[in-house]
Amino acid sequence: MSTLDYRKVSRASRWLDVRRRKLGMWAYALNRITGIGLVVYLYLHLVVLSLLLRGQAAWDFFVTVARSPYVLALDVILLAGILIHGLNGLRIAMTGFGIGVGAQKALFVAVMVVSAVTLWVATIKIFRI
Amino acid sequence: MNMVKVPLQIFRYKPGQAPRYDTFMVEIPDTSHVIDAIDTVWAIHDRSLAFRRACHHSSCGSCAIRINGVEKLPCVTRVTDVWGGHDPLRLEPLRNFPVVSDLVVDVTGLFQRMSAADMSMICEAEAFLPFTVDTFAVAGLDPKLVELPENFSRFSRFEKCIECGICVSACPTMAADEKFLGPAGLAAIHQARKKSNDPVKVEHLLGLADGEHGVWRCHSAFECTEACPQAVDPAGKIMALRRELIARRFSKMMGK
Amino acid sequence: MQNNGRLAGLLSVCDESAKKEDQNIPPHVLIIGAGSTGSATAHDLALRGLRVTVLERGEVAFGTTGRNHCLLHSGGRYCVTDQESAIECIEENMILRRIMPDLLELNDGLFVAVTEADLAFKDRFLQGCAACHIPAREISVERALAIEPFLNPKILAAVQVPDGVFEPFRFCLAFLATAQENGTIVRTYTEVTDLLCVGRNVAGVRIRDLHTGRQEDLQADLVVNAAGPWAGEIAAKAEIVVPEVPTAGVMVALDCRLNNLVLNRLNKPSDGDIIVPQRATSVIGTTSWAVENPALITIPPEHVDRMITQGQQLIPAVKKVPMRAKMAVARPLIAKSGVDARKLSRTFECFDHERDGMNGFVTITGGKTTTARAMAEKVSDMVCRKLDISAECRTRDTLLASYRLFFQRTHSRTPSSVADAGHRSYRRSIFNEHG
Amino acid sequence: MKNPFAEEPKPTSAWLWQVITGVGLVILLGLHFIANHFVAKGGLRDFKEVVAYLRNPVILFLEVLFLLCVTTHALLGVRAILLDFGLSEPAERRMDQILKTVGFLTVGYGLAVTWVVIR
Repeated sequence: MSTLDYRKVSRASRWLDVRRRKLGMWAYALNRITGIGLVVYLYLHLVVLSLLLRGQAAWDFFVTVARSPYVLALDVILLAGILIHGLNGLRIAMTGFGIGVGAQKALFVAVMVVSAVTLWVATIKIFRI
Repeated sequence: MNMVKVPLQIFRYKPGQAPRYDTFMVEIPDTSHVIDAIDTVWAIHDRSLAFRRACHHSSCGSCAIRINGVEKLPCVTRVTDVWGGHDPLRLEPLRNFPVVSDLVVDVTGLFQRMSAADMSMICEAEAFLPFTVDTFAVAGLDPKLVELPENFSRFSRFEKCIECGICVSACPTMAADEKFLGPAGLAAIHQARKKSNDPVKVEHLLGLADGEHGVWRCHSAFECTEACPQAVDPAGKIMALRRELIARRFSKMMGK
Repeated sequence: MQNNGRLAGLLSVCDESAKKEDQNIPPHVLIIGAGSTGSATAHDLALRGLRVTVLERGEVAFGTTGRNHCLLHSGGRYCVTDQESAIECIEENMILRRIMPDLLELNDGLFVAVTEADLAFKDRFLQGCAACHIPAREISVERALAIEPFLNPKILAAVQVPDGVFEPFRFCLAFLATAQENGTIVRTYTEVTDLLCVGRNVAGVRIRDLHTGRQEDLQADLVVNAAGPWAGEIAAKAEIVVPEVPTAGVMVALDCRLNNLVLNRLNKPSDGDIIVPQRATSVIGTTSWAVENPALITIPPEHVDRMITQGQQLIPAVKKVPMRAKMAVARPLIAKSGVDARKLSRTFECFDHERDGMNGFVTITGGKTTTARAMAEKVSDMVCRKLDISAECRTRDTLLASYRLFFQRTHSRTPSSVADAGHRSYRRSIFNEHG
Repeated sequence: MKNPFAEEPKPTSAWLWQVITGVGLVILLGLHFIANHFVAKGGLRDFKEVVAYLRNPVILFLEVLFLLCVTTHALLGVRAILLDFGLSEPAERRMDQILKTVGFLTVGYGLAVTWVVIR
């Protein structure tokens, strides 16, 4: 009997489909998106560090560029990603050890609130420097 | 009894043909459940509509489908609770199963997973009512401890899990990984492990869950627990298994 | 009935059956209906070594069986009014405990007296139980209230009997999975559109596969009509009348479980006098009225209300609990002229249509899911007699296979190739409008 | 038909390592952030400061640990995403090899840069 196996339609992207799904699914999708972003950043960061190999002038030039408000704005986005991924990661680790499983949604809300507050404080600090 | 006219948009697939959606207008009492609407389509409009049903009261688990994209048991879902009153009510088969025909999916994979856990359908019941404390709270009733009758050593119960496949359909990891044991399968392993006193069997059950496609594959989206119509809490069971497996690994490392 | 115009096809069908006899292949029996009767019959005949094919237009337990009350009868319910049924029930109850131990919730049942009239019925009830060999014993009211905290505290007496609870879908799956193990082919979503008759002999059936829409003729040495309330519709295709009264009953499932044991009113069966616990629900039943079309029963709201009011007599908390589901289905009762639907016997009957002048065709109807195995035994005895086969019934002691094997065996029957047919196009397709 | 789910699979520790490195990262990244971007004047160290900073053995140890954690965590994460493409067994094995190689190269590169700087 031939069957329709429409898993193959959107196999690898199913995790992104949060339509009509609950908070836990949003947390999962958000964690992946930030995760992918951070991997990309990690390698960019490593490439940038190669400037250290080119000596003082190259690195110090980069430092000036990095202090421009545009780059600082990108830093805020980066920080947002790190906060969400990091704190949500702690939530996943906790639940994985059987801690707070019943409160996973509340934990996610807490993660987002803490992230938002920290980001706000950090943003002010970043732009004051 | 007020009658309402409800448009149903039903996923149709027959082997060898392209899938499509058919729209039917059914007239049903406003107190109907979604399964009654599907029954009406079958009885009046189209006998070739393939769907499952049996108990009509959330006990057999056969009728599970997606209603407007969300996994539900149509037998206990009132039409008025899911239908906005204008747009057609969209009925589709469960995801993450091969579709055999229309709303009927091949649940072989699910049943194999349940068999692997060797979970029996009958369990020992706690000697108190109720089955779910929450519903009792809603009704304002007290759960009471029950004295077992003289000739009883225990009460028996059917398991909470009705093997409907809703958690499998809701699970984002299940969508990607065909080999994943899945929420139902892992919850079954947990349940069988809880029932068993035999250390060899417990070891085997934990071993089943301890693989790349076992408990570690879960991405903690908690969709299974959200969707489960029987409060089985598969995600909670997966987390409990993780905890036990980690504890076991550490105690082995400590040389026990 | 098809007599003309299809002779060529039928002749080849007959040739085939003649050939089979030559090669000493066991006869082929077609069973119409995969409810409890059809499933148990398939199991029985397969054990006796026959080739069996089960045809069902929906899923297993799609009709009456699926929506039954899930009560594994002790027989107590009928021990005064219908002792024939009661004896069948207690015998089968004990057999099912042996052959499907994993599929029964065995917490017993209580018959409780709520009114003085109920109390006056108690002695007749106990005598009836004794006469039918139903192990019944009276327990004190305090004891009953201790086991069942939500039971009406005003009850006057309670009798404990070996009632139980099963789950109809898996009940059938277990029988069918075992039959499949013994070579039976189960074809669900396969509608019988016609009986193929050669002279005064049913030689096969014409079917439509509802998955593919394809029509097909199947040869049979004998056709068993186990279509429940639709048995009359099937028999009519051979111009045979089955005296059936499809009689509907309403059941109401509550949003939580209020009882441990099955609770019955200690009286003659009447509306809303039983509450069967199942999984997370308690199911109140039932009413009884004759219906025209068993495929589409509209639930009369007053019947639902009656369930709720009557249910409160047993468990007052019923009114506090929200309703989870309500369902109605037609029982295939056997008609007796001038008898009211509630009073019709719940026993079963086996019709050999040879007496209607049509050979190779039998109907099994009536009965209850609890007695499905006994019905299967009786019809299988008749089938074997008619096919001149001597084989004993072995279903009394054969442990059933796991119901979980059913879908695996059904879907792997034909080699499956996973098709992606038009998986992209379905999103764009134009919706076909109907009715 | 054999039940493909009835056999015990090979145990895996990937998830556990993901959690261990993840928790490590939260701590180390916190330190990294504070030390490099909040304590440092102007949010970034200039070349001389970087060299001086990395020559502190405690800092060096923490930064190397950070490099190991972040690489492991990132690549295990990438692996989890890749697994969702429903890879075949050989493809899975090849993926593991590739990711391991990438991991070693990344760590090697990071160590090399550090070595050149503090030399």
